[in-house]
Amino acid sequence: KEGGHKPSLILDREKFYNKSLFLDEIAREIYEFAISEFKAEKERLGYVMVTLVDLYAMYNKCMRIGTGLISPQEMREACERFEELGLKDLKLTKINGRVLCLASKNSFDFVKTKILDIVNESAGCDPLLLTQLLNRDSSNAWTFAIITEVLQNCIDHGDIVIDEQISGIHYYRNSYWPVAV
Amino acid sequence: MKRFGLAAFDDQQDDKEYEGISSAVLQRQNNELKEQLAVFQERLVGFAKKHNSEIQANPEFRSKFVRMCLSIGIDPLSLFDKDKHLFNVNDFYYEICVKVIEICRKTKDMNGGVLSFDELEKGYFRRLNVDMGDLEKSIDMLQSLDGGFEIFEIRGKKFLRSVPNELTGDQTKILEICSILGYSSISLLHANLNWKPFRSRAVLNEMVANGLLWIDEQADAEALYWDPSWINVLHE
Amino acid sequence: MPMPLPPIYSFPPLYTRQPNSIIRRQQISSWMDLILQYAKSHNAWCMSAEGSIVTEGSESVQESIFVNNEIERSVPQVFINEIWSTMCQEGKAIGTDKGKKESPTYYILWRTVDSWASLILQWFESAGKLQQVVTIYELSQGDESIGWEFHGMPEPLTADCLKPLCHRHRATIVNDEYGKPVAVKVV
Amino acid sequence: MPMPLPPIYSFPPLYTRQPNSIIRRQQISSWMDLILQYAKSHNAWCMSAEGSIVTEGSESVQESIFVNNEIERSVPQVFINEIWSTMCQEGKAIGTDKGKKESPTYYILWRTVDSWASLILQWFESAGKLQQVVTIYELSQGDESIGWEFHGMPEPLTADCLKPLCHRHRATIVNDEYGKPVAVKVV
Repeated sequence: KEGGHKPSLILDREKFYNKSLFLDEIAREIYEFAISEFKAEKERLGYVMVTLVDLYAMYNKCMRIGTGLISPQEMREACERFEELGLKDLKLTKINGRVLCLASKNSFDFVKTKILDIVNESAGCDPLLLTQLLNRDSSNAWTFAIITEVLQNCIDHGDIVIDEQISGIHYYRNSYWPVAV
Repeated sequence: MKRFGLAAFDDQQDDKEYEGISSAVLQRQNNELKEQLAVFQERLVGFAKKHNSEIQANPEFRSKFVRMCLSIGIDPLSLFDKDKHLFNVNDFYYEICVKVIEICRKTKDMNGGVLSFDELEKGYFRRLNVDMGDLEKSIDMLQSLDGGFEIFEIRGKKFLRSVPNELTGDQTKILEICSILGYSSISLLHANLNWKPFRSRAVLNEMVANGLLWIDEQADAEALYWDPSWINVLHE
Repeated sequence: MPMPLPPIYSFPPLYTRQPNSIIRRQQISSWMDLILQYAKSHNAWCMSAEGSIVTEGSESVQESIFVNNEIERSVPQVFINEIWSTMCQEGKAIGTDKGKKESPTYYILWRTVDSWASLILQWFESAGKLQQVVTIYELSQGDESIGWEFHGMPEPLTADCLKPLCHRHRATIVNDEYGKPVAVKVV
Repeated sequence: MPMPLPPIYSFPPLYTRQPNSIIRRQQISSWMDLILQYAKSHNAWCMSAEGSIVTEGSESVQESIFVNNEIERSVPQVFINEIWSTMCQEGKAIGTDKGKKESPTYYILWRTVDSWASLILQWFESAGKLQQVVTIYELSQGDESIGWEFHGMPEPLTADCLKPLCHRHRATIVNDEYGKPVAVKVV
């Protein structure tokens, strides 16, 4: 089927002499999967950023059903090998010191700038509107996870302040209380 | 149409895919045929379990078989037993990992990103023969992905939080009250914690704002603030 | 046999319009699912704004999906209107011409109009009715469609579900002297 | 005429306790400025915990500075308490003895106690009242202090503002039989 991913080869753990070779092969597959999966986003938004948790679910569901899933630990170790395998367009980064993401270069600043721009233009927007504005065509579950983390970062750094109403949380640029660096 | 990839991650897409396949394959989706599909699904699951070792021996067939099962709406988790899995034993747990991630993402608007292990087990995994121990083991495995998924306990019950909102001490106390009857209210908080109404109101409203509680305004005396994790528990 | 409604139907806050907009969106979507499932499992094509099933001819006062006696909760009319309006926007319900302005009735689309159109097309093909003029009555109420999911569909709704076929130039609708669709020819 | 409050008063996040503690400190300081400005421009010495001006004798229900009807926002009581407690810590407000425990009232110090003390000392000097016993009532409410910024200051607050002069041995306070300050002699 056009556009669909199909495992080109069945990566069977038992077929590999050692774990390291298996992880190398998996790493290549994950990398390719992520590149092609987020191609449209990369073109439209200019960056790729997905939490490793979401990628884990997507990759296993799309590529490994029927061929044996990989473990969370394997996922992480495989992604840690990208650089040494010469896979350089995506790398692991941690947001807020807590959430591991696979991302293209400078993507964090990119998303953050976009979110700050949106909050500037639509002062008082909520996460719903923010997700819609940032991702006009589709609002996938995985973008939401990134957006909430970036918003949290903006709050922690004092770029954004909140207006909490029972109707939800509304975001504003922090225009009154400068943060002394 | 994208059959796998992101589409497969989205619940609604899943349904459409399922609908598409069933209307093509079965033409008319009336109840009788649905029953037949259910029987077919059941037989396939039985077949998988019975011929476990044969399927396991042939990777090519194994892969096609599992994908076929998936495409007619069989949850891969129901195909195998914990210790009789087609792949290595741990695949069972990895499948739970994937499902937990999906459930967290799908239900975040409903529960503000907080799910009780009870709800996970009762609402999603019991019918797949996954017990609390399996669930806990899988969620522990998930930790190595550093997804910001955090486990916390309230009155000995475990909860999973999948959004960055750290609960405050007051919010946790309210969830404690909720864990008894499913809801909390200004008078319950006064009776149990001796909180003044203004304090209770502030914390309750804050939790509604964060999507953690739903309001019920049709109770007799006062508004009740419900923990959405009781949606599945209520039905017990 | 009607399927039991899912657990959320017994969740008391479902009947209060939630102030948090994200929760409310979820809540409305839960209501839409409930209505679709309810209508489908009761084989009901049409419901009143108050939430009860409307059957051709009979004006019986029936139980409403929006009233849950078991937990003593009911959805306020203002919120019900919001739910219907979202359903219409999302193509999951269509307002009928019947019913008073104050109390409209709705056709419930547990399949999308496009999906009904495809199913009707399949019937034309497998019943060998292509190239013939078939009355809408015959199509939806006639013996030949018994066993098909669209059998029993009200005629005005059937006409609506034929529209996608007209757009694809697969169907031509024949109207009577008052402009009311009465028959169709599928090619 | 009371001055209009600055633009920040219409900024919705002002009414939500900010989660970032560095920002929150500044937010509280914005609130303190607003309260001081509000009190000063309304010539109010005393405010209730709820944020309305308390005038001697009258127990009128007034608008609260913490409620902004124009943008439909209000500060939750929990956060209001935090603001008052910071104000007291920083010497910009003093809790009065009046008011119930649940709903205290505060004297608002748009000048510091030391600054009031200096001003009062100036009055003693320029009014030629040194070396005389002057009642606190006369000092704060009497005709001779009209035109001075402390004119109208509640007596208990006036007594508080005399304390720095006592410490500097410039003033001696005379108490009545119940220990309540009633008069002062400045040297």
